[in-house]
Amino acid sequence: MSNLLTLIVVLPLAGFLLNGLAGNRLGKAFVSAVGCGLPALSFAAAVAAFRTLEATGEPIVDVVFRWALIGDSAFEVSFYLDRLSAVMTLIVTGVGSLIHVYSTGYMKDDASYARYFAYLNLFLFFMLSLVLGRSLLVLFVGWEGVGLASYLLIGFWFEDPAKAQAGKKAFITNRVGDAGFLLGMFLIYTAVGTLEMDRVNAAFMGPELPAVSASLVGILLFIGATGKSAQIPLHVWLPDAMAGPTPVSALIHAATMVTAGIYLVARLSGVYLHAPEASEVVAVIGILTAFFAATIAVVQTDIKKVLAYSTISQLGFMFLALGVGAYGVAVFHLYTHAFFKACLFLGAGSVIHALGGEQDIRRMGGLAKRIPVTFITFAVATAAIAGLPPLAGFFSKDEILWFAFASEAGGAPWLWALASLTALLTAFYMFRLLWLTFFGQPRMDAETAHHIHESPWSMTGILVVLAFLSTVGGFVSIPHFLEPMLPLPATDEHLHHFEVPLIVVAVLIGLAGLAAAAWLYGGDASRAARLGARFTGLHRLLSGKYYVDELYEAVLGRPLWWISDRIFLRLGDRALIDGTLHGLAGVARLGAAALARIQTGNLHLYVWLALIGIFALLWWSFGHV
Amino acid sequence: MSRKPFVRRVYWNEPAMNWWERFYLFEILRGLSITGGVFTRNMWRWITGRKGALTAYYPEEIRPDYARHNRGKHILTQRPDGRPQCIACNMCATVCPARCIEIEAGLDPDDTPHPKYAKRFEIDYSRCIFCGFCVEACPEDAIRMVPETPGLPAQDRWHMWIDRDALLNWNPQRDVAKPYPPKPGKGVPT
Amino acid sequence: MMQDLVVHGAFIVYAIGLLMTFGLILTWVERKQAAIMADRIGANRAYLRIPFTQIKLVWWGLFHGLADGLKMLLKEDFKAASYDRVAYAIAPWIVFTPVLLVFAVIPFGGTLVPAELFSGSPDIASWFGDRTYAMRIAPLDAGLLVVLAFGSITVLGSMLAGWSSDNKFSMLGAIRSASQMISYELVMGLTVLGLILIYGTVDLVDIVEQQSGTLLGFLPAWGIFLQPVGAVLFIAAAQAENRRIPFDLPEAESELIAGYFTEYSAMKMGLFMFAEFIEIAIIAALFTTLFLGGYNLPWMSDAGFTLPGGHFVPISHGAAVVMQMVVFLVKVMLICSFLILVRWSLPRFRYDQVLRFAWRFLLPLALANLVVTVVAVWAIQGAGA
Amino acid sequence: MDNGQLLVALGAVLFALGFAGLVLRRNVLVMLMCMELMLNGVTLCLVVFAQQAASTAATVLVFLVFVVAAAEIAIAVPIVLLLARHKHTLDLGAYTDLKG
Amino acid sequence: MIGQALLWFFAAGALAGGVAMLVLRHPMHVALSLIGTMLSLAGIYAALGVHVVAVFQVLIYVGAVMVFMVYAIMLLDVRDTSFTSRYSGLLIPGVAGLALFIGALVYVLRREGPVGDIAPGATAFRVERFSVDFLHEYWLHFELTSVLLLAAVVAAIAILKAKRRGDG
Repeated sequence: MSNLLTLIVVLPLAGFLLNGLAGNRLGKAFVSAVGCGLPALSFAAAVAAFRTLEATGEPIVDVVFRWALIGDSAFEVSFYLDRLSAVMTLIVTGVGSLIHVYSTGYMKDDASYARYFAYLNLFLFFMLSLVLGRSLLVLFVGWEGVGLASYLLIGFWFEDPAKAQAGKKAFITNRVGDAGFLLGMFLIYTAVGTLEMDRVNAAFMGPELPAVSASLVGILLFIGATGKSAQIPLHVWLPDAMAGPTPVSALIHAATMVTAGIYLVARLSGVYLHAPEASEVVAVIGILTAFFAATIAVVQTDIKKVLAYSTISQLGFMFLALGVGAYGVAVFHLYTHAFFKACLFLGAGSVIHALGGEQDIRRMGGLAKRIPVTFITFAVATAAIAGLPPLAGFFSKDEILWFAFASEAGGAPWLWALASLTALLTAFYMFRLLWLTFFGQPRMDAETAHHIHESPWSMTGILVVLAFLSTVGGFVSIPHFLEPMLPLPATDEHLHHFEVPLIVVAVLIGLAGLAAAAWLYGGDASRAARLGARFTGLHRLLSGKYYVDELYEAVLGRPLWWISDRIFLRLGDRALIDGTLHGLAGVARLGAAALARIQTGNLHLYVWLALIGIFALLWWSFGHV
Repeated sequence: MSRKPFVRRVYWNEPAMNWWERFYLFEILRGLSITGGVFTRNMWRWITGRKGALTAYYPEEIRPDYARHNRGKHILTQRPDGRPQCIACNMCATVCPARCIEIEAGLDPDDTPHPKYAKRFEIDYSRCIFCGFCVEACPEDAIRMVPETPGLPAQDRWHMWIDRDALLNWNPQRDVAKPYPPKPGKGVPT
Repeated sequence: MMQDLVVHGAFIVYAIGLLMTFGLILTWVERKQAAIMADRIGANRAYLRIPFTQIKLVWWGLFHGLADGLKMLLKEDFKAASYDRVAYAIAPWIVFTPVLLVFAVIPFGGTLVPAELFSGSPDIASWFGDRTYAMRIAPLDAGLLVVLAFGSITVLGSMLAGWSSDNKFSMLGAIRSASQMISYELVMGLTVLGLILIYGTVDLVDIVEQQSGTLLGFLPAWGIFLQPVGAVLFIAAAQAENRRIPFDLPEAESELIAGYFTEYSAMKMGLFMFAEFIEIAIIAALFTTLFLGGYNLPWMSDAGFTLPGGHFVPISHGAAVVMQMVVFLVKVMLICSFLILVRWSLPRFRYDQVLRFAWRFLLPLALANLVVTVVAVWAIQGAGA
Repeated sequence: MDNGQLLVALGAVLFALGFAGLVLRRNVLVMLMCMELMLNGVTLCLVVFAQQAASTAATVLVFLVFVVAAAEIAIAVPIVLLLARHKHTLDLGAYTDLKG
Repeated sequence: MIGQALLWFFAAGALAGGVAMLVLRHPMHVALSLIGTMLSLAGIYAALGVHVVAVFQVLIYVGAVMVFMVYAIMLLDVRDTSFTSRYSGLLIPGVAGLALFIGALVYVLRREGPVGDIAPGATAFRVERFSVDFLHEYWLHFELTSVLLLAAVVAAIAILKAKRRGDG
């Protein structure tokens, strides 16, 4: 079938339309069938497309229609499947389908069930057009579309103003990044003359470089990526985005949408290969984000916020990999991260579900026996993210560390050091989360404790599947699979003897995190409290998330407020514009007072005046035409 | 002007429709198939020369299964000499709610017991409501109703104006003492 | 030139005769069919007596239509103290005329080749030469649009009638009629749009010709198989356009006496009724043309039948022409019968239901149908092209 | 007088008649209809010119005139209905609220 | 020959309708004569062979615009001075202006000379060509038209809301 790619993209759209238009009338069974069935079909189609791709070895191109014809250049809506987008498509549809199924259990009692699934399907549609779009333009449509879907889903319970606010924040923060993205797109179009990404790559890889600074393009696009993928300085929206339903956080704000930035950079690797400065920026921003987010995560008390900062941190890791030229490795980490982070989020959702909406880990504890399936899967995923062998996270994180250390395209020991420290922190806060949630004494009130129950099979089943994938996912070597199109950077020959020790160090780091968490939180809570008391300042700084929100408020918000109030409103609007207008109006009023005699309000007279005007026109035309 | 939005009243016994029925189209098709089925069945009978209808082809065809106590026709009873028993007292005409009986009295001095007789006795069947009051009212048992159906449909209304002779001739009751004529199909006449 | 005139004159005579006959017969068919559906005998009293004999031609009451017409014609033209004599007088004609005119663009037969028809007499054959005529009156390339355009004029007639009668019931009927017809015209236009997309033309002859042949090898290539939803919507909208049950709100007897023509009598009222019955025939003809392949029979072409086995049975041109006309007529009659079936099966809507039905059910459905058609046509005709 | 001239003249006269109606009549609805008449005159001229030039551009213009007329009426008539409901008159002389 | 006669016939009809619009008193009669004019114009277009325009003339002008107009007249049964006194106070100057206007137009027409005969059935007005051109070359106009219609819809709804508020 020739239109397989279109089918992949359109199926969720059909789901959106069906559920959005008819969902409320046709009942939950219908909504569930459509909402889960169509993404599953889409996944099947993606598998079929992937098989075709592997069979032929040629990228599949599916031209849907010609969008616009401007001058000589045609903008087509077309889809493009190579190994990179195939991996992404499989992740998006596969994990997406799983989370849809999970949602049937999680959202069972929600009043807006159909709307939820409609939005979710809409998100899948946009995400797939982002991933499969051949042209940057289609990608941009998907890019904005996932932003929209994300906005809708974060503010899903829009009756709560805080949640609606969070949606707005995500939307607006993303706009900042989009400005950079658009500028980069314009630059590419003026320089290369096409927006189709394979051609752009080819142009940059070709013998003569386009007459544009690849670094500038790279940095502008990266600004877009920081917005979508929550990197410093645009990371502030993601923690707030946890206001949405938990499966949404798992799908959009952990597994798929936030990785769009990674995908963009990897997809345009041709540009970044020629932009060492941009790559450096990417790497530095990535590692900084990873580190700072990890430190914040250490002190968070909201189960979803911990995971959110962990997501930011992991995305930073991916950008680090991208920055040192290991694009395939970044995608590899993206892939494993999708599994274990989805599993963690869904596990967190299961915990929240069990506790009837409680999200504060200080009021959890001792859940391991009560909800065993959730606990086991959560633990597996935690181990995976902490990088314990042989789980998925170990392989990908280890490769990132290795390339950060040894890559010739920007690797440096300090990157490795900082990354390792981050990894340690990661292990620590994840196990802290595990301990606080599942071990120790129950700290919730009796009423809640009484109602704790394991989630339905539609939720736990998904957890098991995802935990299994996070266990074995690391054995699929994505970097080698992607090697033909995303070659790994050369590594420094002199450092090769460090490879094995580094792995050992990495494992040790993971175990150290585990040990530290066990030591601090394993016994009574006093140790952690004492530690917190000793470093009060640091603790406050971290709990305040480095006061970035406040900083933005102070640096951006207030000045803007001041400027718009003083300069635009008082000076510009009231004094200049209004003054001019009032002056003009005064003049007009004087003139009008004179002309008011004609303004009798009698329309007939006006028509007469028009008639005279026509005569004048005719008269003039006799003379001149 | 105050606008009160129209609120449909919900009745306690209102049947709840499921979405299939609400969708309307298929239910319409079902209804059409029912009526269409009746149509084709009757049409087929009609084409094959049978009667494609339940209704009687009145007046050419009269239902055989009228109720036993149906009284659809008036008769005037006769004396043994064949003259009507009616004494033109006008009681029936007075009591008639439809005012459809017209009687013109005549005087026959020869007949001393019954000097007054009906010269004209006419019933307008286009107005008669078959209430039977005339029979009740008659002091002489001169008018009765019999279990038959009158051949009412006519080309014009004057054909529905039954005069005395017709009333006597339909199935004149000769003997007053005898009961009503035997019911149709009920064995030998007594 | 002369030949064209002759042929078209013949067509016009045929068409007008056809429509008038339909108008007369349908008044009887409607009652008779209602009777048969309701297990009754129905209209069977009117007869024609052959003069000077006692032979009565009853013919199942076929002459009821004639009797009705005569009654209408001979009745006193009772003129109400109308609000506006001019509007009162022309309103029935504004309703009646466009209905007749619509038939001008509907093809009622295949291609006529007079020379071949008169091959017996060489004079006539040579006079006609090699001219061919598509069997419809007005060769317009905008046929479908003409139908819609004339359909929109009839609203004016009912509005004028209702307004000029100076009668509350008439006025209410006129308002109902106007809003109803405007609403359903929209639905009809949108429905037909899907068909236009599929056939790529608005010329009715083209549309019919594209419906010859078969789909998937066994189905006749009729519009109803390509646009089943469209067909249902079209027939619903057309029934509403025609203001018949279940959409007969403008003339609902139990509420408005006779709606916008309450104050009309005799032949003026007859014109309204006649227009209504002719419109049934027109709707049926239109439906036949758009959705039932017009004069096409499966496996039949101008030259003869091609049976599924590949066996070919040739027929003469005259026979083909007659057969096509008969096929068209039979289809029209069947659809008329169906329309009457609908009329006698469904109860009347409430007024608000009628409009809600149009705007909140049929219109979205028509739009959805259109979208689906667009996508399907686009998918089938190939994306890139 | 050839056909073209006849029709252009007819269009011009219709335009003039419409204008005269606009100037002379008192009834707002009638004035609106006179505006329609003016538009019709313009359309006629446009069609004639389009037919001569055999250009689609003029056809498109004709079509646009149709659309403009429809849109105009769709707004003008409700306004008139509102005005009439407000003032209980259709006489233009009564609508002098915009007096300067 | 027949075409020529039809043209003259319809032209006369249109003119008569136009004149009647000036003279008739009741708006409904004016509307009827306007409908007559429009139908005559449609006849002219049909006689010229521009069927599309003829059809649209009927469909849009008669079928939509005038139906709406008649609807308004039907609903507004106001009897006021506009019925009793037909013309505004400026009748005589108005007629003079009309005469002047027509004179000027005729003068221009004569000065410019013959417009040239027109061939019936030019291809510019075939449905197919028209629609293809409209959607390919003039798609911007098409979109602008839809914007205009959207604006009209919004305006109509706004007016409707104003009415509701006024009533409330």
